[in-house]
Parts: sequence; structure tokens; C-alpha cells
Amino acid sequence: MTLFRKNAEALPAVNEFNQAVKPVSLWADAWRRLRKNLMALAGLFIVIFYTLISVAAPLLPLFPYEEQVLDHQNLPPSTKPAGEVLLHQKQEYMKKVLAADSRTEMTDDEKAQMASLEAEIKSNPIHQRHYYFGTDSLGRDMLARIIYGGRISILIGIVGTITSVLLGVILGAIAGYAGGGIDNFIMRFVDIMYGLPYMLLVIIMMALFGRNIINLFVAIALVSWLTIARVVRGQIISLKNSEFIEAARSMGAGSGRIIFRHLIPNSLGVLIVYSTLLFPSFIMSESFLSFLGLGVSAPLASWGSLVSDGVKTMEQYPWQLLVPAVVMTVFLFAINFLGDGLRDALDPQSKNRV
Amino acid sequence: MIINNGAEPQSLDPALIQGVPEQRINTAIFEGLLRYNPKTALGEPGLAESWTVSKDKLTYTFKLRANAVWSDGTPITAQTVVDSWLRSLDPATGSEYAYMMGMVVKGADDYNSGKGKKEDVAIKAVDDHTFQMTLVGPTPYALDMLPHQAFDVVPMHAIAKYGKDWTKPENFVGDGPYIVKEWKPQEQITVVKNPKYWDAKSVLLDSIEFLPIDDNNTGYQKYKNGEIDWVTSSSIPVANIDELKLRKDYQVSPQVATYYYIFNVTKKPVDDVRVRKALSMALNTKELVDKVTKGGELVATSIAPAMPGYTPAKGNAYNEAAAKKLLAQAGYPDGKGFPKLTVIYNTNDTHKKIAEWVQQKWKTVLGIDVELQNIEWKTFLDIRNKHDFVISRAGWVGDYQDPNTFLDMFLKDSGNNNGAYNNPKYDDLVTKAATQSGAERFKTLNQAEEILMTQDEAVAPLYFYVNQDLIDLTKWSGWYANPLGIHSYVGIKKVK
Amino acid sequence: MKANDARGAAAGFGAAFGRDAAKAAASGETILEARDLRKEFPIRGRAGETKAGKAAAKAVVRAVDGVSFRLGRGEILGLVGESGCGKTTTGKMIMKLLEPTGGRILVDGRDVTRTAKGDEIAYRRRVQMIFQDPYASMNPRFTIRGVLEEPLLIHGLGTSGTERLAKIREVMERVKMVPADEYLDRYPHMLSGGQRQRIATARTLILSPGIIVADEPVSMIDLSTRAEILSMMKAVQRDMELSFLYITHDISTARYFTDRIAVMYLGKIVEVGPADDIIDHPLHPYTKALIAAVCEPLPGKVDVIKELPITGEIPSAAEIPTGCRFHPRCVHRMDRCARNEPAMKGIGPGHEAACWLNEPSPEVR
Amino acid sequence: MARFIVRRFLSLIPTLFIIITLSFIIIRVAPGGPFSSEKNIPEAIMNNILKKYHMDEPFLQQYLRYMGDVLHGDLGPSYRYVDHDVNFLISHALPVSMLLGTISMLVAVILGILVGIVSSLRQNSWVDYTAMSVAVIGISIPLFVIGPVIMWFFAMRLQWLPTSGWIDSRRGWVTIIMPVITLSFTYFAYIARLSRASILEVLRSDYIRTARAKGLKQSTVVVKHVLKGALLPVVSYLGPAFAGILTGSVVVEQVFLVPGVGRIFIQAALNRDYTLIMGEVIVYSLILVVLNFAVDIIYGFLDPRISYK
Amino acid sequence: MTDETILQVKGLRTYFNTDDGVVKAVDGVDFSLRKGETLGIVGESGSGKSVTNLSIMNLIPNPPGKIMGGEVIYHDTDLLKLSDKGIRAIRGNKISMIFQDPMTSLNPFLRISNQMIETIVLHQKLSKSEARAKAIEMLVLAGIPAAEKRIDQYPHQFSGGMRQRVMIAMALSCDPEILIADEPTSALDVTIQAQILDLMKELTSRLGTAVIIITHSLGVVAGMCDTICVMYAGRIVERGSVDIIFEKPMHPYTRGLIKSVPRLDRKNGARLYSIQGQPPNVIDLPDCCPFFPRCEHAMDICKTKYPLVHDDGNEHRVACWLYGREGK
Ligand SMILES: Nc1ncnc2c1ncn2[C@@H]1O[C@H](COP(=O)(O)OP(=O)(O)OP(=O)(O)O)[C@@H](O)[C@H]1O
Ligand SMILES: Nc1ncnc2c1ncn2[C@@H]1O[C@H](COP(=O)(O)OP(=O)(O)OP(=O)(O)O)[C@@H](O)[C@H]1O
Ligand SMILES: [Mg+2]
Ligand SMILES: [Mg+2]
Repeated sequence: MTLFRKNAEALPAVNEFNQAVKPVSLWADAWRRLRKNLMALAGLFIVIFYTLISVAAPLLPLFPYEEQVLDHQNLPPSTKPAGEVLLHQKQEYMKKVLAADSRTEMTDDEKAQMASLEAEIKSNPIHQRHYYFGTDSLGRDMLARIIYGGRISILIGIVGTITSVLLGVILGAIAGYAGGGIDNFIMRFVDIMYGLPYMLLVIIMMALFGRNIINLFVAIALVSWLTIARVVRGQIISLKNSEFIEAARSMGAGSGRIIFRHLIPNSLGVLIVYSTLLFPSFIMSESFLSFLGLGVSAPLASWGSLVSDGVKTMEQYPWQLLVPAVVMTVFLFAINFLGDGLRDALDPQSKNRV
Repeated sequence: MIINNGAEPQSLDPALIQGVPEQRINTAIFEGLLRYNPKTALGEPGLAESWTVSKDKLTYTFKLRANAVWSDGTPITAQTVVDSWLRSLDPATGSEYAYMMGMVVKGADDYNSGKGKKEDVAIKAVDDHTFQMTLVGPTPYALDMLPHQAFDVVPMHAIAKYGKDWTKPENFVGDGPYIVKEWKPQEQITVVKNPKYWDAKSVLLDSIEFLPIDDNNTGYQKYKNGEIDWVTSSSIPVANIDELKLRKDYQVSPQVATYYYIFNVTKKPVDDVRVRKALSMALNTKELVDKVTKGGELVATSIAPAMPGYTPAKGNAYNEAAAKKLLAQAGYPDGKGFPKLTVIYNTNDTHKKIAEWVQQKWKTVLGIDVELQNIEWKTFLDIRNKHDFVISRAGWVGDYQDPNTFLDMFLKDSGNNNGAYNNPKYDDLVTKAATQSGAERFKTLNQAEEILMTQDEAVAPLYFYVNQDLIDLTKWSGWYANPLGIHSYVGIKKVK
Repeated sequence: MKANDARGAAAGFGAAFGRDAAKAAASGETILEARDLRKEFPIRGRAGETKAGKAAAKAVVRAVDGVSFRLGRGEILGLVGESGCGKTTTGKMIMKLLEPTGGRILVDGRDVTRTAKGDEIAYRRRVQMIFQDPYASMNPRFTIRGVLEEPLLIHGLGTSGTERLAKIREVMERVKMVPADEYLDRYPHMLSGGQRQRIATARTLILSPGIIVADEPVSMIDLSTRAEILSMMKAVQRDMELSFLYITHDISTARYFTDRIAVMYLGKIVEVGPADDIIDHPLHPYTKALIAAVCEPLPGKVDVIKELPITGEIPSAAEIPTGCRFHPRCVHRMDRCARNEPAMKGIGPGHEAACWLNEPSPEVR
Repeated sequence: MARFIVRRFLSLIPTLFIIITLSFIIIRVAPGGPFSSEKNIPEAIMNNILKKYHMDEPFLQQYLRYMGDVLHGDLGPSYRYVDHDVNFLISHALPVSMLLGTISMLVAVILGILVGIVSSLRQNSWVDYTAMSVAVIGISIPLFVIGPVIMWFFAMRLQWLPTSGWIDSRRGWVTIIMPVITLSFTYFAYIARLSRASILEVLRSDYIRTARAKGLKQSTVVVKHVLKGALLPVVSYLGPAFAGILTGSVVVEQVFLVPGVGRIFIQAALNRDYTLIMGEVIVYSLILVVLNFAVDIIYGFLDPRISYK
Repeated sequence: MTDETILQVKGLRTYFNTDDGVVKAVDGVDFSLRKGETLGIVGESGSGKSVTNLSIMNLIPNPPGKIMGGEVIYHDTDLLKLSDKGIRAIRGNKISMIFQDPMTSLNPFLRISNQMIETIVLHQKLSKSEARAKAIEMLVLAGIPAAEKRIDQYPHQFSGGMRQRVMIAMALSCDPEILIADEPTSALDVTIQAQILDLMKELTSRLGTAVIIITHSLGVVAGMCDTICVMYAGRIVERGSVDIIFEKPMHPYTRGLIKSVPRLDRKNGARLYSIQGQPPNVIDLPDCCPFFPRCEHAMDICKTKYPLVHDDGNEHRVACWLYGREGK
């Protein structure tokens, strides 16, 4: 705590009652509270973990995410080497074939096939690979694909959230605080943005500016801020009648100060929660934009595309849905609980303060 | 019988439809002079019970059935046929498939494009039951084209009465085995047996429902749950191919359709035929169909699939060593210095998978980097029509069973020549073939294709499509897999 | 230094508010004047919303109904009056938080009823307000440090955090919130009512404005601290030649603290004069009632709640009685009181009252 | 207030006008046209078609013609579904989407607020964590996953419900169950999280303490005293959300074969069905603008301190 | 006033857990209240008066606050041990409370009428319209002019004093057995204050309501109370009947307090008396007399031990070492 003691010498650190006097900084205070919130802390660690993995992905001992081993298609997650899994899978498949044909014996042909497969597995070192998260339909390592997909999805989530929150909060706050003509202007602009056919707008943008990550961010930011602007405006319209805003005005605080120091912090609870809500929606927007051709380009995947691919084979190869979905959901859980924790930590009256 | 028809039909008006889902309904509710044979998908007598062909193979005279009537009882005469055809050619109708008629019927193209007069279209009603048409040339495939909806007969009297609304179920009049009973947009179209159909005795189902299910998985679940009886080819959930292949009710049959990559021959580096060949020959398409698409597709080295009487061009088959050598010759040994290529494809899982496979192959075999770019359909078409690409995925489904349907798109002035292929020799051969017939004609076409494929490698063919249908043939008899994937409903019967 | 820059930058108006005024000494020169201030609030109660009619919907509360007074340099003017008579509203109008319906406000001889944007900040520097409800007027997300630092930041006082902190500590000591560090990082809700009120006072003092509108600044503070804070305020006021508009209902502390007292009743000032004069020789019946109602705890003389020399119900600001607005409750009511409204009339030196009793009238004599 | 409402209402007209005009331009600027297809049609035929739909006219003329038609309530023929006009398609599909949307929204709002209340009252208890986890799942898992999973579970595994389809005489209303569950899940999650956050904010107020001191029941406290102040952000969110849900959700409609507008609208955009897209834009914007207008008015009812001038 | 004790607070301790440590806002408070008795609590601000009363009603925000010990016996039941439902039946009905901050204690989103009627309907089993009449009557009694019109307004449309009167009217509307009034008249001018005090007195004599009144106005205490508790740093340092305390204050703090009363008859310019020094911070207060740094009579023992309670017979108790030693 010495860090925050820099002014302590101005006054005796101990008073008549021998009580230590300990000033703390606001953020240190928030951090301390956050630290006590287990869920939020777990969230924070998960977020950090994901971030680290994403940043360090090229350094990790992963198979290239685009490398296809067509023999290793649709292998389930396993800690065993691919060859063993493959063999097991083939055997299961044969059983199914037999059942479908209502036979009990394999034909010689099939037997030979199995034998050659076994031999191949023994001889080829590629079958010693481990696919802890399984493989996809082209025999690519899901682990690598998920990690690389996470890089892009997390980035999109972050950039999308930041831009939309910035735009939405600023415009919404200005509209709400200024009221009257300005409010009407901004909000009608919002209505217009809502109303325009988004998909075609994106298609035009793509035609004009090509397909690149900046364009992708712009496309996502384009409409993402609209609802948050309305939410913020609503909060601020209500808050601006508070007496403490009157007090701030009487002190000479300008509009900027009132908006950014008073109004926005007081709508922070809802704001934080809303922006954590937005996060997944950006990840999903990416997969929609991918459809139009503006997302990540194959063979790179994103969480959104992995999940949407996984749905199609969910009965046959459930892990192709479950693994990316769980990985993604865990991250989004973390973000949400971290958001809740932050909300609590920054709220001086929250029940969590202990 | 309940059918997963894939998409909401654009229209029921035969003159205005284009797609497969529409065609599937059309087959049930309209019939032209000829109808599709369920087994071969070739023409067989429909409204016309017989026909004669003049010696010069230019004039066809059809004899209409005496008992051919509309579902409201109005008789169908030769004049109806004339009027129907003229209607579809009328520029004001704006029929997209009118060009098919234009390809064969004399004067039709001119009228349709506003250059000629209606009277000059060489079709006429000789008498109430005799219809005659004159062709532009001895196009032997003309008869097989006739069952196509472009040649359908429409109820002119009903159209006159109801105008634009004539396809509404309450106004509907048809001459097919079934008539439209109900049409709930986005929900279903129900057709019921047409008792006035000339072959009504062979119509064994009381009603058919067409469901526009655009989610293939939903369609599959519905099928598994017994809520639908037939999942049609384009609606197969290909991601589940491994599971499908184990099913007894999974029907595969070759189709007159090709999957290929177009090279834009005006763009570097694929303006160099060696590069094109290298790219094409680097692809082990056998592996592609066996391990990636897995639907039983056939490896293609030519653009046109084999058809009765026609042997396609040899093409340049998979050969890694040759591919490498060609690339080196072109100045890019081991892919060094090869400019970055972009392959475009329209957004679709299968296309994506194939593109990813191709990309990997080109990388590992030739050492070149390719970027993949998926594009939304209409933009994709726009780009392709503007020749604004280097390599593009493409597919072509034959409208009729003749190599011409494939080869004429590479004519210099063809609207479908997206790769801007231009070889006068080829053009000459294809035009020449139009004046020939029989084996001679096929030979000319084969020569042309050799130039197109083996010599110039205008496209990299990947495989020939197959029809994949889910229908339990132990429950339904009278359903046959055929090369066009067009199934007439006459004769289909519920067994169990 | 930045502080000076800020003052300089506050342009012409700032100078007018600041130095020019300094020349005119405490000679009784007016630095704040209200002329016939008025404020109406529309009422849209349930009555207005239903069919009761347009007339009801148009009803207004005349919260302030023609208030005029002058505040001299270095003077403390007490504004006492019944609860709901419009004291806070007057204060807020002076603070330009409410737009007056009518009348004018002059500060340093300049009409500030409609100041330009650029002058506003200078004006805020000059005039400050202590709000009646200290809790509601503090941002719940600010710590005490934040609350007190804000005015410094707004007006660019104190270049560094350390400097500002020093100022904050100083002012907290003034309002007896020591040791300051114990409270710096607390939030308003963690303080008791009195502590909050002291912070509210500190927040205005930290700017050392020329004029302070103090809306019941000590009502929730215990007596001994209250005395100390009032003394402190008075000391500061003398040192810095502050002018105070001290809004209160507590006439006994007003006597200690103020130089002059203005008594307000139902949106209007009914009596004004030197504090001692008003309390010792009240002229208006309402003032008399106010003074009489004060109960003082004298040892052995407890347990007395006095009979009030006042009758009837308190009238509503929405329906101000005709004539003298106090007449329905006045024990000296006369006929003319109901008809004509008395004007302020000088009685003693600086002592004015608006009551017919002080004017010989033909009807009476 | 009345003046505000009138003025605000009048401002809807230029808003809609701008939306329609801009969309009209955007739609035509977008690459690809309604009649382009894989098999290129000869130019002559294309010209015929363009002429049929007046698309050969100068842009301005097309625009004026369209606006004239719209003012007469005619949204024109669909370029894709040529047997129908846009009015018919929308009037057929919109009620379906609206029914589904309204039910789902009701479910989402009621459940969302209930869950928001419960978890804010039991903040950081297991109830809260469970509820919020469910909500986070609802937010994180996209509809295109929830839909098939629900279908697989209810229709395939348990065989309780038909897989898909819409209300009809044969199956009755059961077909609406899964679409409603799927569609309301996400909205429920949003509303639950938002209302929890804002209820927490309100719960700490002194006036809630007053309400408790009066001896009011917990539920009365929440319903009467907390909700009014806490609903504001939810209501703000609801405006656009409701407009969105009323005009259909493509995914749910596709998965469960609901004949709603969402599907035709997305198809319209993909097919460049100009008139149908315009119809969509008009219907959606109209609903949106009116709902946002309603939200602004609701603000005034929720918070008496908000005064519109 | 009878001898029947209706409320007994024993050893009440309420602590707040804060980041800086434990705030012992109330640390061992005992007092009892008889039927019809009026008890005044006075004391330095921050001494724990409000917290004491919130604790009685079990309204301490938890966390951070927690009632660490003690009992609040109302008739025979310990309020602190009651179930949620049990305490609800008492709150607002048997014991009602006037809060200190009138602005923030009224719900800004609801009409005054709404907020008042709801309590009356809940506890008095009246119909809506009867309740409304009753509410208006209470507002008139509390001195709100044109009450029947203004009752449908919202809190922000009322002046500070009017809001306080609304709080009072609300608390009195159910004829409670015990009324806890936390600075009920701090925002009111003396004429209305007198009216309100009259009203409370009338209630006491008519229904035997016992009143706990927290105030800084010794005038009010003198006029209203039977007994006075003087609080300092979370404890009661002196308690006795009103006459005794005013006549013979024993604790140095009480003496200082009484000395600092402003007197109307003292001329302007006179200095007000005030106690030197600052009240202590109640976080982790050591065991000592918390008043010692400000006390003229501070002794060594004051710094090391909290004084024992000295009772001088007439129910006059004081916690100060000045007396403790002779007493025991
Ligand atoms: N939520 C809280 N968190 C931390 N400390 C608190 C909290 N609430 C009150 N306190 C502290 O408890 C102590 C007692 O507060 P209380 O409100 O009872 O004082 P009070 O006697 O009513 O004072 P006043 O007369 O000024 O209202 C104060 O020091 C205050 O800072
Ligand atoms: N926003 C408002 N809308 C309607 N009426 C209002 C509003 N603000 C104040 N009033 C009314 O104006 C009158 C004067 O209020 P004001 O707050 O100025 O009184 P005050 O003298 O400060 O009283 P107190 O001593 O009780 O604080 C009151 O009748 C009050 O109800
Ligand atoms: Mg006031
Ligand atoms: Mg208190």
C-alpha cells in the first residue's frame, strides 16, 4: 500500500487513537474489490488465458490450422494418438456397415482394407499425432483451428465492443443530455441507420473498399452502436434530472464534464452489462458477414464459422459443435462475469463491497 | 407424398421459371408436347401422341391427343400450343428461358429479341390436333428439349380471364397430372390429382405437397422423423454424407452436370496455357471425390460428361510430375515467383471445402499460394460476368442431354463465357456441328472439346455431379434415378 | 500559475466579477441584486390529466412571486421563511439552475439573467451554492476526494494532484472533517447526515467564490459542530469579504450569523432589516410568529411548546390569497388586507416591512 | 407534452422518407441485379424483362414512380416471386412473424424480468449464478445452434413435437412451441441481464429502504418501487429489439419452417428483389420508428422527472 | 406514560465492514422505551444515532453492515430474530420511521398519493378511496397546503421541507405504537415545526405512542422529550430525564452541547460556544474514552479504558471516569 501513501507525510499517519490513516486510490480500491469476487476473478484469469494463447498462437506447438490430413477426418477428441483413434473409428464404422447390411462377417475385401490400414498406421509417423480437440471434416486439427479462430473472434469482439461502446455512448449521451433538436437529430439518425438494408450496405462497402479487416470492423461498427446509443440516452435522460447534476452545473462543470464524469459513470452498471452482452453478438456478426464474403477467408476459421459448421454434423460428430461452442461459451462466460464483477467493483454501494 | 423442395418457387408460370424447385412443381402441373420419361429423362409422348420428322430433319409435325383437355375441361388444341409458345417468346412476357426455344425454333430468337415478327416464328397449327414446327437446323436434341418447361403449353383462356393472377390456386387451370390446390407462400404448395389428365390412370398419388425447406438439416430431420418422403437432390445435408452413405434410402445417380474452375484466360498468370494445365493437372480429383465430397461423384477431365453417343474429350488428367514441369516451363519452378492468386467461389459449404482442398493441393504440389474468397451469390455473378476474377468456381447443369449444352457456353460471344475464352477454331467447330447430325455431329463436338479442354485447358474440371436423393424405394415405387434428376410423378406409387 | 491563468482567461466578465468589485469596498455596495424575481411551475397533477379540464391543467405554482433584495459586499443576508415559501427556488434562480419566469438578477451591477456561454464559467466561479440536500447533491460514484477535487479541476485550480490534495485537506479541516484522510476515500453514503453537509459546504468554500448561496447548510449538524462551522464560515467570510445569501428557517442561528435578515412568505419578501432589529422589533405579524415559535431549552423551563400567534391553514402557492398574502392566517387581519397587497415600506434604518399595520390607513383611523 | 408528441410524431415522416430514399439508392448501387442468374440470359431477353418492370427508365423516374405507388399503398410486384406482389407477400407473412414475435417477446420480457428480479434480490447466490449462467448461454449460443439442438431434443429424441412447420388445422398450435423457445431465449437472456443490472442499481436507493420500512412485502417493493425506476434501460433496448423480432428472425423461420417475413426478407436481399427489399425497409422502419416513439413516451411515464419541451 | 416497557434495546452493536476496517457505528447501546414515552437522542453527527434506529428496524444494508450483537425486544419478541414476514407486520404498522434524508427517501418515480396510500391500505385495511382521504388528512395535519391537489404530484415538485412533512405524514398515518423520527424537523421552519411537534404530542397522549426522536435541536428535545440519550462515538454516554440533563449535565460532552445552544436573545456578533477538537473515527477504535482528546478533564485512565457506567440514582446514567470511580 506504500504506493498510495505519497501524500501521507502531509499529516501524521497515526492519530490520537493510534489508528492508522490509509488513503487508497480509486482504482486500487476497485481492484481490491474485484479481487474478492471469485467469479469475476475467475473470469479475469480466463480472459487473460485466452488472450495469452491467442497472442502466442504462432509460437505454440500446434499443427498448422489449414493442414489437411484427409485420413484423419472427423476424429473425436482424444488423448490417444490419431492412428489408434482412426482405427477405432474405422472399426465402429465397419460395425455400422455390417449392421446396415445385416451381415456379421466382413468381406475379404474389407478385411484386407482393415489390415492395410493397420499396417499403414504402424508405418506412417503422421498417425502418431494427437488431436486433443478432434479433427474436422478435412482432417484438420480442431485445436489449432479453434485457437486461430479465437484470435480473430476475440479481436472482433474487442474492436466491435470498443467502437460501438465509444460511438454509442458518446452519441447517446450527447443526445440524452442535450435534448431538444440535437437529441432529435441524433436519434433520427439512429432510426435511419436501423432502417437501411444492412446487408446491401455491407455488400456495397465490400464492392467499394474490398475485403479487409478494417472493412470488417467498419461493417460491424456500423450498426452495432445503435441500440447502445438508445440505452445510454434513456439512462441519461433520466439521470440528468438528478440533483447532483444540478450541483455539478452550479459548480461550473461543462457539458462534457457532466456527461463523462457524472452521467456516464452513473449509468456504468447497465453500460458494462450491455457491452458484455454485445460481445457475443459481434462474434456472430462476423459469421454472418463471412457469408457475404467479408469475414475471415478460408481456410482460416472463426469461432462463429466453427460453430455453424459444427451444427450441421452435430448428431454424427457432436464434438465438432461442442468443442468450439464450449470454448467460446467459456470465454463469453468469463467476459460476462468479469463485466458483472467490474460493475460491482465500480459501484460504491454494491452489496459486494466487503 | 411430401417433398422437400428446397426453396419457395419463384412462380408457377412455366414461362417465368428457371430453377430446379420450380421445375419440380412444373413437372407435376404442366405438360408440353412431350413429357419426361421417368427412367431416362428423355422425351416421351405427352400431349402429342405421335410425331413425324421431315427428311431434312427441320420440320416436326405433332399429332395431339384427342382427349387432351385442361383441368377445367377446355380442350387443348394445336392453336393453344402455338399461342403458348408465342406467349413465352413475346418480349413483353420477359421469359428467361425463351432462349431455349430460340435455339431451336426458326424465327423464335428474332421475335423474342424484338428483331423479328411474331408471324415469322415457324410454328403453326395445321388443324386442331396437328402442330408443326420448323427448326433452325437439324438439331437432334430438339425432341429431348421439348419436355422442358420452356415448351410447356399454358391455358391461354385462363390467362386471358385472370391475367397476372392465373396461377393462384383458385384460378388455376393446368394440363399436368396434378393441379394446384393450395399455395401457402413459404409454407407449402399442395397439388392434387388431375382427373382430366389424359393419362390419369397412371397417376397413383392423390396429392403431393412441396415444402420449401431452405434449411437442409431441418429437411433431413423431418425426413428422419417421417414427416417428409423425399429429400431432393439439392437439399441433401452433404455434411452428413458419412451417415447418409450408410442409409438404404440414399439414392445416387450420375447427373448431366459438371463442377469446374474457370480460368479467366485474359488475366495473368492463367493466360498462359501451361499454367492452366499445371494447375489442373496438380489436382488429384480422385482424392477429391473419394475423400472430400464423398457423394459418389465422378472424376472429370472434360467439361461435358459422357452422354449416349458422345465420348467426351480426353482432357489432361491428374499428373503431378507433368504439372510441376509445366509450371517450371511457364517460368515458375516450384512455384517461385508465382503471383498471388485469388480463387473466388460463392458462399457454400461444399464449395468452401473443395476450395480449401484445391488450395492445399496447389500449395503442396506446386508450391503456390492461393487466396480463397467467398462471395455472396449475386455479387459473385456480377464479378464473373464482368470477368473480374482470375479463377472462379463454376458449375453447369445441362438443360438437356447433349454436349452442346456445355460446349456452347465457350463460344466467343456466349453470354456465359465468363472466362473470356476465345478460340476461332473452336467456335467454327461448334457452329459447324449445329448443321450436322448423328455421330458426325458428335465427332465434331468432340474435336471442339479436345481443343477446349485438352489443348487449351479453358477450365479445370473437377467432377461430374451426381443426383443425391433420399427416398425410400421400398415405400415408393415408380421413382427412378435419372441423369437430369427430373422425376415425373406419373407412376409413382406408395407401396407401404 | 495555472490558477491565475484560469482567472485571467475568464475574460472580461471574470474581471468584472473579480477585481473591479474589489475596489468598491464593503461600503454597502450591492454586489447581488434580485429585482422582482418570479418563478412559476406548471402543475400537471392527476387532475390535469383526466377530464377535469384544461383550466386545471394550466394551473401553476407561483413558487417565487416577485422577490427583490440586495446583497452587499461582505454581507450576510439571511433569507428565512416558512418551508415551501420559495427560498430554494430563489437560490436556484440566482445559481442559474432555473430560468426565472420574470424579473432580473444583477451581479456586480451586471444583468446576468441571460449570461453568454463564455461568461458562465466565470460566473460560477463567482457565485456558489450549498445545496439543501447534501446527499442528493453529491455524485454517488465520487469519493469525497472526487467531490472536492471536481471544482478545482473545473476551474483549473491547483496544477498538480498534490497541490489539489493539499487544498482539499485544508478545506476539510475548515469544516472539521479531520483527519481528512479518513474520509477522502469514502463515498457519500458512508457518511452521516451531518458529515455530508460539511462536505457540501467544503465543496463551495474550496473555490473561494465571492458570493455563496447557502441553502440550510447546517440543519443536520449537531449543535456544537454547527457553532464551529458557522464561526468558521463567518471567519472565512470576513477574511475573504464573501457575501452570503444564507437560506434558513432557524432564526436563532440566523441572529448569530447574519447581518441582515429578509423574511419571506409565500414567494415574497415581507420584511427585511438588520438581524438584531428584525428579531428584537419584528414588524410583520409573520416575523413575530416566527420568533415567538422558537422554543429555547432553558434549564428548568423545558416542556413548553408555545401558542403560536398564527391561525388557519397554510395557503398553497398555487392559490396565493388576494391582498396581503398573509391575511388568512394573520391575527391582526383587517378588511383592507384582503383587498390590497401592502408594499414594502421603510420603517427604521434599513428596516422595511410589507404590512398595513405599519401604515396608517383611513379605514383604521 | 402534447406539443412534444405532435412534433416528435411529425419528425417520423422525414425520417421514413430519408430511409426510403437512401434505401432505394443503396439497393440499386449494390452489385448484381434481380435478374442475373448463373445461366446468363441473352441481352435481348434481359431488356424485355427490364422493360416489363420499368427498370429501363432513368433512375429518377423509377424513384418517382415508386414513391407514387408507395403513397397509394402499392409496394409493387415482387421481382423474384413473380406471381405475387409485395403487398401480398408481406401481408401474408407479416402476421405470422408478428404472432411469433409477440409471443416470444412476451415470454422473454416476462421471464427475463422475473429472472432479473430474482437474481438481483439474491445477488451472488447460487440462484443468481445459475440464472445468469443460463442467460449467458442464451447470449453466447447463436440461434442457429439453439434451434437445431432444441429440435433434435424435443422432436427427435423425445418425439414430443413435430420437427417444424407452422400452425395449421392438422397439428394445431404445438408447432409454435419450439420457435418461441428458440426465439425468446436470446431476448430473455438480454432482458434478464439488463434488468438484473438496473435493478441492482435501484435496490440500493434510500427510497427502497423507505418502502421496506413501511412493511411492504418484498414482491410489492420490487414490483411497485423498484421496477419503475429499473425498467428504463430494458425499455430502451426493447424498442429496436421488438421491431426486429416483429419483422421476423431468419434463422428461426428457416429452421422451423415458419412462413414469416424474416425468410423472404433475407431472400429478397440475396436475390436483389428490389421491390421486396423496399417493402421490407418500409415495414421494418415503420415499426421501428413507431416503437422508438412509443419508448420515448414510455420514458415519460416511467420517470416523472423527464420532461419534454 | 405508563410503566409498561414496550421496547428494550440491549447491547446493540452494529458494525460496517469497509475496506479501511470495521466501522463500529453502534457499539453497545442500551435503552428502553415505555409506552407513551418520548425519548430524545442527541449527539455529534456520525455518532451512530441513525444507525441505531435503522438497526431497531432491522434495515441496515447487509453487507456491508451487520448487527453484531444485542437484542431489540419489542414487547416480548426480539426484532432482530424475527422472520422476514414477522418483521414486516411490525414495520410501518407498529413501528414506523421518519428518515433523515427526505429527498432520497421518497420514491421519485411514484406520486406522493401512491406512496402514502399504499401504507395505509396495507396496515389499516381501508379501501383505496378511504385511504386517500386519510392520506390527505394526514398531509393537511402535517401542514401541506392544498393537500388534495398536491398529493398527486411527485416528490421532486415539493420543497425540501414539504418532503419532510410528507415523510412525517406517512409515518403517522398508521397510528404506530412506536415512532422513530430521525431529524424530523431539520428542514422545517419553527412555525411548522411547532405544528408537527404538536401533532406528535397529540399522538402520544391519544394513543400512547412512544417516540424516539433524533434531533440536533435541543429546543425540540426540551419541548418534547421525557428522557434524553446523549450519544458519542457509537455509545450512549449519558442518559436521564430531560429536566435532569438540562439542569445537571454530567458528561463533559453533554455540558459542551448544552452550552453551544444558540440563544435568540443573544445579540449578533456574540461567539457561539463550541467543543474544541474533532469527533473520533469509529474505525477500529481502541478501548478508551473516545471523548478524551477533546475533554478538559481528561485523565490517564481515559486513554486506556472505556469508562464504566455510573448511575446516580434517578435513572441518570453517565459513562465517564469523572464519576465512575466514586460510584463503584
Ligand atoms: N454504509 C456505511 N458504510 C460505512 N460506514 C457507515 C455506513 N453508514 C454509516 N456509516 C458510518 O457510521 C457512523 C454513524 O452514522 P450515523 O448515520 O448513525 O450517524 P448519525 O449519528 O445519524 O449522524 P448525523 O447526525 O450526522 O446524521 C458514521 O461515522 C458513518 O460514517
Ligand atoms: N419542479 C417543481 N415543480 C413544481 N413545483 C415545484 C417545483 N420545485 C418547487 N416547487 C414548488 O415551489 C414551492 C417553493 O419551493 P422551494 O423549494 O423554493 O421552497 P423552500 O422555500 O426552499 O422550502 P423548504 O424550506 O421546505 O426547502 C413549493 O410549493 C414547491 O412545491
Ligand atoms: Mg428549500
Ligand atoms: Mg443521522
